[in-house]
Amino acid sequence: MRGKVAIIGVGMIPFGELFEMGLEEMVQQAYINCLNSVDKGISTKDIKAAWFGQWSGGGMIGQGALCGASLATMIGNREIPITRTENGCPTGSDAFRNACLGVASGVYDVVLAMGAEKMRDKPGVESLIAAGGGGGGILGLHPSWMLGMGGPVLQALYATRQMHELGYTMEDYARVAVKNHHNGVACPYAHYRFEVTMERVLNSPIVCWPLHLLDCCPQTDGAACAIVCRADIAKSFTDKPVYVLGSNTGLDHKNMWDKHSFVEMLSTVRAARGAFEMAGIKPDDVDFAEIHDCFTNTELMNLEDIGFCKKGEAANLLREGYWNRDGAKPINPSGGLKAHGHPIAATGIGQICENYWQLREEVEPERQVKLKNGIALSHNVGGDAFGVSCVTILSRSL
Amino acid sequence: MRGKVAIIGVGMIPFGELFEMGLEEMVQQAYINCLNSVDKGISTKDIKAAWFGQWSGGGMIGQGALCGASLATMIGNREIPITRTENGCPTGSDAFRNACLGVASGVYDVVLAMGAEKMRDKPGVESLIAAGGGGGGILGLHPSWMLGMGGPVLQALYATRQMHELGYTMEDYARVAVKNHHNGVACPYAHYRFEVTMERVLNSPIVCWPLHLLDCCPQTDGAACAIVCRADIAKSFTDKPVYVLGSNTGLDHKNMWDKHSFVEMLSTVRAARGAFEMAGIKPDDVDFAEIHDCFTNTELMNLEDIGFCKKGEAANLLREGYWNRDGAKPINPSGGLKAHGHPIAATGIGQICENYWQLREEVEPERQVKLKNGIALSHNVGGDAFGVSCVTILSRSL
Amino acid sequence: MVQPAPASPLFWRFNPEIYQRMGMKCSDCGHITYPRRKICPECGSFNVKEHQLSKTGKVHTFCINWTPPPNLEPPIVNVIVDLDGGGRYQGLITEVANPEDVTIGTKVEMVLRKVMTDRGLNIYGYKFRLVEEG
Amino acid sequence: MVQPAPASPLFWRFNPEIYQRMGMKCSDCGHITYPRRKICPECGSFNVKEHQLSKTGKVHTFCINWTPPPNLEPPIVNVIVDLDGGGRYQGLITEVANPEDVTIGTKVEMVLRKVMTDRGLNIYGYKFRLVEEG
Ligand SMILES: [Zn+2]
Ligand SMILES: [Zn+2]
Repeated sequence: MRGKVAIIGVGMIPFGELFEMGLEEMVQQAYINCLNSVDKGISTKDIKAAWFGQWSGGGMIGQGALCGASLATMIGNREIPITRTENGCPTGSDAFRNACLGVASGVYDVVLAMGAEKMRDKPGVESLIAAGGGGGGILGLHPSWMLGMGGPVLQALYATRQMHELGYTMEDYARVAVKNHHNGVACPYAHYRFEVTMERVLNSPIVCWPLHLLDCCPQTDGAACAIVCRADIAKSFTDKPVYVLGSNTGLDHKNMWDKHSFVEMLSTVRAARGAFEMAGIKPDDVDFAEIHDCFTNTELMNLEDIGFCKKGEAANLLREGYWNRDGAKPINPSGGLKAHGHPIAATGIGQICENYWQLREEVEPERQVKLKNGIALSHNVGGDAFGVSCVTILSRSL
Repeated sequence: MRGKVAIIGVGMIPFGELFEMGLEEMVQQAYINCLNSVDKGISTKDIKAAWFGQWSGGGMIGQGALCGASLATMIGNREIPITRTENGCPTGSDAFRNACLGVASGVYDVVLAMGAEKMRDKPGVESLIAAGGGGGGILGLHPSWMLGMGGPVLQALYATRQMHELGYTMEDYARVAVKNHHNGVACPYAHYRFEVTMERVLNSPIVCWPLHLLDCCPQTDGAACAIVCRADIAKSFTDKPVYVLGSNTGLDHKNMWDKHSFVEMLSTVRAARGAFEMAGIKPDDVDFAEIHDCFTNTELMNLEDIGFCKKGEAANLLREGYWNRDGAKPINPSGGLKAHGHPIAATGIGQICENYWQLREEVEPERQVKLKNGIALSHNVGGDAFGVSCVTILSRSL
Repeated sequence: MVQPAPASPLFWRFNPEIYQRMGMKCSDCGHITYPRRKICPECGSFNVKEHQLSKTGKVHTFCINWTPPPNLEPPIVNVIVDLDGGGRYQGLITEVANPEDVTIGTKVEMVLRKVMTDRGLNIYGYKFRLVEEG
Repeated sequence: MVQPAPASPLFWRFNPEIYQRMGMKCSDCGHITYPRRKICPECGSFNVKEHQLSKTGKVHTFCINWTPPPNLEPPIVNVIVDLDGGGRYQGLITEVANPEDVTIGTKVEMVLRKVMTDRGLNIYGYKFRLVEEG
């Protein structure tokens, strides 16, 4: 894929509790922003195919049966093929990956990847239940096996074991929240734009021990999209295209009880390994990254699984400021899922928007990270038992 | 895409009311059958990526959140990327299209397209309701607009207008059922293997006037898959690969009230036009086809929209035996959705299995169609308001 | 089926669409539809404006549903209506003794009716009633 | 959440899995898991056979859920258990007065309990009880 695909425009809407907007309006505003972002201009007719990342299928709002025609109707373009993809929390970045494959195939020159999710039309608990946290039936399994499961539980089972095997503490987890909230304050697209202190995180209610409420990302509405095209025609749309060096999806067991370890996610390990191989680079070559911090402990695990540091080192490096926005390897300058929000299918493409802007040095000076190689990485992990991960590597040069 | 992609193996399980099998077992049996079908042998490790077509996301059986990891766990291969796609009734054929793009991209040499659906774990009415036929909320719309809608209603609104504009009759519709049930008797994979007479169709209960119960396809469990690879390496797996000449998805409005016509589906028109263009052939070049006869009137509309005859001619040609298995252009030699069954995401790939076997002249002599050009077409239409269609064109030579 | 509760934001957002029959018209291609949106679904134009949908029209196509979802008494008559002044509308016929009175071209008008109940709350919307020809 | 009724085929199919704790073991890689299937999820081998899962084991990891779904009284303790004889099992702790009594390495055993009710029907399955050390 390396050398074949470039991003020429991106669009996002500020994430948040968007009670006044339906899924359609969110998608349309992100799409309009995206078309307008293309430096030398683009028309709807230039887009030859699209991939629509959408996770819940509308379970949250009765929007069942979302499909290609749904996006076609929203963007007013029925002349192109559109596939709806779903792949857990990495749904957006996997839709982006499929869009890149579409371009690399030679069949479509210019395509759209769209991700959107409406999480907040239902109250939090009911919304988590709609998503399958409630127990029986989910995953086609017997309720006896699934009773009382759900996002925070799945992640807390890892967090406990990280504490046991790696010596991590609840303070280490809280420090991730402190860093990412600090970053989010400077991001106008972020859902939560307030600082938190370690005390505040540790004094917030326990959701699922060892995780506090402020260890968890919020439930957020949002939409984000990107236009990708053949690398060799990218300059006709912008003088500053961003190239896709690698885009890979990695998998692991869909059941928790099949996992070989609870301090490592093989889905992330595999996604990263394949993406680095595709890109022909090493973790050290990456300037900064957007990482899937759905829970604070997850960020520490991901940094190790991607290969940014050794297993068990992420918390120490955090204490030393290594992952800070002005540190050696800035992680989640956008605020991450923790502060920027996590509208499932929009999340991964939102990260790509952020990395596009950062690589083009277009964000607020306070938020802008320092570029060395001009290479950025983004990462998601989720799906049944965190069995799906996507890693996307972008570069401002080829 | 033409010239780049070939099918080297397919696998299906007999469709039906498979109460004794879960989704996982259906998928595993289809996969084992598929691996075994590769003439010169293949190992799981040869497969480098997969696309998992799955429509309901498990709404029928509480299997929410099906994703790439689900298929990875089922087939015991977590070393590859897998995307779950959903695109209404064409979900399977659109997953196949994405698999072909994956191969054409040059990133993956050999990939799997899997489609599977569990429709029968819930009783029929409840199952249709689970799928959104129940009214409010579906499609993110107000119940005032959607009350009393559902599959048969949507199609009956077309059937009435076909009768009005084209002079079609309920007898014409019944004749489609008679033909396809006759074909299904000879197909060991078909759900319904019994003949029906025109009288029996017309005397069956009215589901939604003008459609009788025997105008409707059944609700069926099933799974089907295909392995596709680079055309230039296909002969290392089989001496008789089947080549993908064209694979295209066409779209239309997702809301019924936006349609320009109720005797034509622009989704099918667009899917077919693009697929023929990609393949560099005309409708006349096609020897036989598997067509989406979810309801009998739909088959007549599709034949016209694909371009096999002019608008309004399909019923006359049916009376003349033109579409019979031994006619000039055999349509649905497998029995079609009407007799073979319609396990949503398995349906499109099931058609591709049938066309693969027919082109390789491997089916029972009674069911085998006569080949001239060695070119077969398959077609689905569905999704919100029949806004999604897929057309796949296969050939035994390049 | 998962569906939004009557008090959910979706219902609040759609209030003008439902009760004032507020739709949109494309200034470029003339397409009329609902609900309102920023982009014309027909031609992709961003040049769209609010459009008041008419209450009256003629049946474009219909069917008679003998197997409706629970809580609806068969037969129900589903219609697609060509609205006077443009646009099409989807709905149910109400207050018809004989479904055979409905055919293509039949004149109808919208009347506000209870369309369903959910968790004890009534949900209102428009249905179509046959217009007596004078 | 859409879920299968207690009388649905899914429940019938899983009866041996649940009540007899019937799992599978891979003859090639030795992986032990449940439910039974035709292909080993760990290595892809078709060479698998039925395997009787043990009732006893040790806690591999756990968490204490203070915000469980409706109908469960917090706190509930979720565990992943390393079963004696191989394989891991996922479930809930029952009959523990103090959640702090559960930790990594704690010995537990399965006991049949009502795990939920659905439309008036009880659904049974195994939960884990702490084993008194003698
Ligand atoms: Zn327009
Ligand atoms: Zn094994």
